[in-house]
Amino acid sequence: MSEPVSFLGGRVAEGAVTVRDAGLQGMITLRGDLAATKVKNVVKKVTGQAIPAQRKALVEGRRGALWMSPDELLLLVPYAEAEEAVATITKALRGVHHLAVNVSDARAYVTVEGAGAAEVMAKNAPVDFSAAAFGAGDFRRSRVGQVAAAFWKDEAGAFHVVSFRSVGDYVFDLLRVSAEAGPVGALS
Amino acid sequence: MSTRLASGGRLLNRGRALEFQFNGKRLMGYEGDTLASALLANDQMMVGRSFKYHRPRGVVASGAEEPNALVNLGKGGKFEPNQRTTTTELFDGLYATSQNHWPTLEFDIGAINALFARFLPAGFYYKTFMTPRPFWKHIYEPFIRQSAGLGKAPKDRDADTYEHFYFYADVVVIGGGVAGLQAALEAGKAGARVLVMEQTADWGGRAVVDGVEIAGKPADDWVKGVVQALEKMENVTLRTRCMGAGVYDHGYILGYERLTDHDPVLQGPRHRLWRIRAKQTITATGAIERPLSFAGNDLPGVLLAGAVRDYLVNWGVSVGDRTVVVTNNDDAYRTAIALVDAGLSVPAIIDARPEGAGALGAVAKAKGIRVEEGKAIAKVKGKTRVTGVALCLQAGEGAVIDEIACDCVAMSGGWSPVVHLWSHCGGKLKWDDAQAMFRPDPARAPTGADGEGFVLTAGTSSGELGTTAALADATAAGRAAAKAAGLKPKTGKAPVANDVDETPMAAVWLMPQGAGAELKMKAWLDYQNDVKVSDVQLAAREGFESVEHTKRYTTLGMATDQGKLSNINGLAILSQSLNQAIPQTGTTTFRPPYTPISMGAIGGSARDELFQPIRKTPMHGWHVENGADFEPVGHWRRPYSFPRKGEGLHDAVNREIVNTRTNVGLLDASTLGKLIVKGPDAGRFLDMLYTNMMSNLAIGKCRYGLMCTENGFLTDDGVVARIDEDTWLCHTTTGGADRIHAWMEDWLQCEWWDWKVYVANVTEQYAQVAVVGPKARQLLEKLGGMDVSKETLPFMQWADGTLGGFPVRVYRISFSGELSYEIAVAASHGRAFWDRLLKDGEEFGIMPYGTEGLHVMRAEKGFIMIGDETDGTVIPQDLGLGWAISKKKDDYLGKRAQERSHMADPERWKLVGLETLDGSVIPDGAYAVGEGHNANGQRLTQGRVTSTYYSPTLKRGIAMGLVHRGPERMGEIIEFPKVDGTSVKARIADQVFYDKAGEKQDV
Amino acid sequence: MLTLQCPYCGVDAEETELTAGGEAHLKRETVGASDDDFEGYLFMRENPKGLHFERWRHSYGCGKWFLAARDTNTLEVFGTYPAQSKEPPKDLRDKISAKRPGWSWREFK
Amino acid sequence: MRYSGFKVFTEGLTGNKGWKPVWRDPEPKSEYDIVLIGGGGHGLSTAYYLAKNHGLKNIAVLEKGYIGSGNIGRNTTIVRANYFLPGNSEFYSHSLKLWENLEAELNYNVMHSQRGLINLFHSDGQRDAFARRGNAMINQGDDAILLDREGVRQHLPYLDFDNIRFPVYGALFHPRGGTARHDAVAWGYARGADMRGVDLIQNCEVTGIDIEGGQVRGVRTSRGVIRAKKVAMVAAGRSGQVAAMAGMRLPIESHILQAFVTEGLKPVIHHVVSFGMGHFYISQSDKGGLVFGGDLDFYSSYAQRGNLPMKEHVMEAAMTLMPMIGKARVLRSWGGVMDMSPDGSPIIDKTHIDGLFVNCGWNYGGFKAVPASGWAYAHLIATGEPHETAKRYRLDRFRTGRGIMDEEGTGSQHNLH
Repeated sequence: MSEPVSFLGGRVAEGAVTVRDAGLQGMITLRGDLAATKVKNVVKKVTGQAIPAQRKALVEGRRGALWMSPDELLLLVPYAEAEEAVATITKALRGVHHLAVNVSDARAYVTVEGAGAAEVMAKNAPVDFSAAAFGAGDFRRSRVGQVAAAFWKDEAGAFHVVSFRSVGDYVFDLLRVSAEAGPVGALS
Repeated sequence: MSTRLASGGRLLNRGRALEFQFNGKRLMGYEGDTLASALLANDQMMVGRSFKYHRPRGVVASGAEEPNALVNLGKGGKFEPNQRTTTTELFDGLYATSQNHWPTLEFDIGAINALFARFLPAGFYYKTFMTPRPFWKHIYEPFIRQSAGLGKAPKDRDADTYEHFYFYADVVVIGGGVAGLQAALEAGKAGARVLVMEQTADWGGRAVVDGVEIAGKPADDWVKGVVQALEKMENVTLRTRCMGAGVYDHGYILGYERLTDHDPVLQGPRHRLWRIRAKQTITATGAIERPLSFAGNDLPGVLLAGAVRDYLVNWGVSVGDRTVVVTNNDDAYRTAIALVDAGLSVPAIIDARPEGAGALGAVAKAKGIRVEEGKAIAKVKGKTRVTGVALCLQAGEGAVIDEIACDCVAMSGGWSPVVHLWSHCGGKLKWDDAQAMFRPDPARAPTGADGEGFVLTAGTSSGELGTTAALADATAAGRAAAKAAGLKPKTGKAPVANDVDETPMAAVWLMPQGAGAELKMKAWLDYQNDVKVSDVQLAAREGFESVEHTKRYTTLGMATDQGKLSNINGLAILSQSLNQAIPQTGTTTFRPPYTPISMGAIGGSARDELFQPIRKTPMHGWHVENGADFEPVGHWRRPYSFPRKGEGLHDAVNREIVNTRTNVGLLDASTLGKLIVKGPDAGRFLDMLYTNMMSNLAIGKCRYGLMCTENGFLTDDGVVARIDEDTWLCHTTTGGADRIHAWMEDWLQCEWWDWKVYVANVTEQYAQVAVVGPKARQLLEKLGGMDVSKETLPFMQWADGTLGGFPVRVYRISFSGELSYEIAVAASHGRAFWDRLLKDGEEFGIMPYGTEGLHVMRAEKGFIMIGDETDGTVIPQDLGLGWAISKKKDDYLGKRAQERSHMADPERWKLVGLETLDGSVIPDGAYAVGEGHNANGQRLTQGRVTSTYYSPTLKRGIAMGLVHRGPERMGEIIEFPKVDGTSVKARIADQVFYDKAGEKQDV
Repeated sequence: MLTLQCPYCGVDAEETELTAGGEAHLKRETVGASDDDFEGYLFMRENPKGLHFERWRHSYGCGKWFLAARDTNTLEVFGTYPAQSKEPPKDLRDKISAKRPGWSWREFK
Repeated sequence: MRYSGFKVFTEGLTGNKGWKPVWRDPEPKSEYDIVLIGGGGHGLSTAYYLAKNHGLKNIAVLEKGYIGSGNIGRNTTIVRANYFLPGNSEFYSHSLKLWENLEAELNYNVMHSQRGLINLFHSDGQRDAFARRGNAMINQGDDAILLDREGVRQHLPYLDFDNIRFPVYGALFHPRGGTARHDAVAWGYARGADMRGVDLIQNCEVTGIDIEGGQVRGVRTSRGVIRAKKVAMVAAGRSGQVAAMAGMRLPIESHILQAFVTEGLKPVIHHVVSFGMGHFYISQSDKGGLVFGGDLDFYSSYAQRGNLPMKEHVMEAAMTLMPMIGKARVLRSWGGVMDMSPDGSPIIDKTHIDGLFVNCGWNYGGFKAVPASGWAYAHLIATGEPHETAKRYRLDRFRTGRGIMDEEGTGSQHNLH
């Protein structure tokens, strides 16, 4: 058994806005009735979080729950725990119609940090990133350039961007180029 | 001559002189100049040549409406043609050359066209150049093409970068004149999120040039005050050098920001395209002055009156020592007065109106200016620049009363509101007879997603030419926009300006009124395209009565300025010719962008590797390091083959195949789609999706399945594995992963939403490696960790376990006909697993193979390939796949379509194998010809090749193809013509060329 | 460029986040259907210049399909609603009636 | 009046006073033998060939706007015959032959320019598909040359051949492909039809089709009732609405196809070039503008205007393929309403109503089809029998599955061609 490596292998682009490979992150796609108590309980159990409200992200370090759609969450756990977490969920939801699958390896995960991070995002996604419209804990699935991506903003104002693994380089470079192009001065 | 005055120029920084080049001449200007003002300051009156007649052309305007003064700018990767000098800010080292002439600007052979003008009227080319036919292609057209265009096309790679920016606002204000600023102020005070875009580098627009006083202070001060107030508001964003380029559906606004054009040493993107979503948009885009149509109105030295005033006030440039002003309205008097106040000579104001002007007329006369009322210009004198004008009665036919020497003519035919942005998305116009202008009709605004209007106009762009009226209009617009955006606007009085009483303008479309043919042939409407009054009248006479017809026939308004100066004058002439009112004629359609914008800006950062994403598998790095020859498969890059040093691609493919069939080969199959389908109704669902049964597949087993569209056509195939009681894993083609996933969601969400099924696309969770060949098992046994024997893991089964310490899922499936294991491992371990296989496989002679090897081996086995054997018109029955169509099921997607009469027709082309008699390879895409010809004299065909390769295994060409009644014609020989005129004969045969019994894969 | 509100995630999504899916409320015809009915289901389209009911998918967002009532000429959007609807919801039909009195589309009025 | 260089010269001498109207502006008569609904390219060519090939005179073309105001006036002017499916191949092949004699035929210069069409491909799979197309074209007697990378380089040296995103593998060269001056085609046919006695009636909108006992009787228009023995619909872009007047539904969806043009430049692109990855093609007009065509906006729309996303894709592709082009500027963008049929091929057929005919579903391909469409439609209307070159363009082909011609292999979906 080898050491797992994230697709971006730790790439970092330092600057006024820094784009960084967030490294390996355990991710579980959970589909089911999000209102069901058993679902609530097991989500709490593996992530320590409640069911997030529509378009919200509840994240604490490497654990969290992201609202993907009315019947889908993306659960965050430490990479090494993903398989075990899936087992836990499957066990807990036996008899309840659901789907829980480990997608940790199917994703690339980067962060965009620093003043101006919002503008870097706004150069690539058709979303209102003004502080008033997109605050800490807000979550959105949209495009980054030409590919699907999901992102949320943390308390420090950094953006966390999750895309499919195979387009990790594309997303990273798009954000890097946007960061290097400098600020617009239109979003705080 | 045209010179720089010792003083004046509100935009100039005389402290910073700039050097620039025009046609090799080194010239000086100042910071704050435009290229146009700097050229005029250096007495460079002639700047270019017109499109058709190569007439001398000089600066006529001072802004975005300029049709004449276009130049080639820069060199190499910075070269840019057709740059408007009037909107090009001067910078140190600017390098410009004039366009559309040979050999020189001053002496241009093309000018000979002007002599033949009478033989080149509008649309003449539709009536000639027809015979003899070959002449068109070889003589006429090349000649016409050579004379095409103005600027040279860029040759070098664009050295600049571009970017996009998404922005969301309550109110977007387009235009930073006093009206735009006032509207923004009102919206801003109401708390709206406001974006103000001004296309030039400076705020204030015309008012600051005309010396208006607003709220008791000079316009300049008032503007500074308002801009400061706006800068203080956190909810307001201000941008200069940012043009409102287009208004699109649902409040989508395009902003074109030019970041480095004014100073190329600046770093960063050259242009930024603002993609704005606004609840309300206010266009405060001002108005454009109209030329007057008199003979010789195209000579260098004839400018718009407002432009002459701009050059004087903004840039301290006097375009002429002696300027004759000709007008049909009071505003042009301001130019005369400004010139005289600057100590320059104005020999006369020629006013077409018998009653002349109001208060400004009195001022002019008081300053001793000769005012000729009810008069007109019969013609302008001069060859390459103005030397004088001939005076006549406006009411007459042009009999010359007097001649006045001058070197500049400042003309004004009245003003037209800039309604382009209002109109882009369907805003309607109404004709204002008193001011002879089309103005926006607020009752018929462009409507948005909610069906309500989302564009307002403010100030002169509404048709309010007086400053006080414009400010009142802007105040109302700002408040209305804020209100419509859901905010509460403030109340209070709008600022008031010191307007003077003006006499109404008089519509003057031709000067003099009774001008004859000779004069009309010299009266220009479209300066750049050389469309004259006589051309429009000819079009009308020939029956091109719709304004669109006239435009397309004469090319009026189709030049780079899109008719900003010419459209209204043109359609007025057309209306006169048709004896109908102007609104009856109507306008042509206003299309975005307002002025041309760079393709680079529209493309943004999506260039080269960022043009479209390249999808990479976990082993991509290894492929690159080992010299893979890649081929694009959708957005993926897959190794086609791994040629070694000095080895040809074809040889490499053959080596990989032979080795796989004799030892063991390795294929990166990670791109294959993998979809988890789970739930109590999953089996039932898959039975509908696939043509065969999947619900009865035993846990632990695999089955090959086909999917059709509702049209019955084969769309995808792959191996399905039953994971547990209510979970299946469906493999799709590489291209099919996302498509089939979406297809499943479509049916689950929109048709069978009560079925309990969830789907997840786990394609990229796994690196999938096919270990293929007689020695595959030995290799896996060497890795160890699980039993891969035939007994525990037979053909068409799967198992979980570990190999060499890697957690894996192993499928015993084969697309090559060999003993084959497809092994899925977590993507993050993919590269390590691949490396391990190669290392441990050395002793077995392992070699990776690429997609071409894959294709050849599957063809040797007669397996079909979606996209090769299918093309959107092929049903499974055509491919002999009836065995994969369940007879038990009463329904599946595509079943009903396959019952359509023609689908069961025995006459269809069906799949067979093809063996060339001489062993050669049939060319790709070859057709088999049949007997006879069709109505059009074309040879009939009876089949075509779908896959064709050289088989290193059989050492001959093999192919599959769709042939008319193919399976019934085994052994028949059909003929495939080749491009070189020869043809290949092939025998119809079984499509399985290798291991017909299928023993090798089942060991 | 259109924006449609996704009824599932509440986003006012712009066109580039969406995939258009053609005419809505089609009844699937299958084995046993007459040639007419099958042709009608798979190929014949209302294609009106004006009010239209159509399918959209928030493909770059939550991935859900939804339905929209839209004017194909003015591009006005009267409303969106879940794909799991046999017919346009009453409040939407009332809203349309207020703006387009006497409208009708296939079997709906 | 016959046009010629000599005529232009003599008119020049006499101040161009002698030019007569290109067509009459007649009042509609109360009855015609044949009424064509739609004064676009196809309607005008149909009228022309009805008069010319079949000697029919009593014909009216009803146009709600001005002649040529539909897609003939807003397309990207490409003329080609590079189809490969039986049914399409003979039709477009016939059309190209008609194009090649159109100036002489009409005594009007439509500036048909056979500068060559080059379809680039960027993968092995695409090469195979284009090879198939090329072979089919050669069998049809049309011209096709499969170019390798170097072959492409000789024709299009300005391309970025080593673009890391989509390397150029080669191209299918169709030397007889090219462009024509779109408005001139409408005007030329209009003039020809008018000279042969056809009434071209502009600003005349059809508001209803009168049918009695399964037989068409005429049309109601904004300029009164017009009776007719035969009524032929040929109003691409509005086909659905016109058919609805006869109580018909069609297998058609209307979508917007956009085009853009840059400022005029000196000649730089000497062919029509189409890019294999994504729907995008380019040519340079005789005025110097670079003319681009893109893909559809994938939702139904009748708003004849451009939109941004597609323009963006096209410009990205252009910048990547032709790196020098970034500083050319887009002058104007517009949109046309396309009749999209399930298989991307047109319909020229009778209807279940006697005397009522339909011509629609031209998808992106209408302009190059103008001559053959008019020729075949005229034949059908005059003789009641489908013309040999168009006999597969049946209205019922989706119902039977017979003769579905899906050139792009998208499997019969309206908005995917």
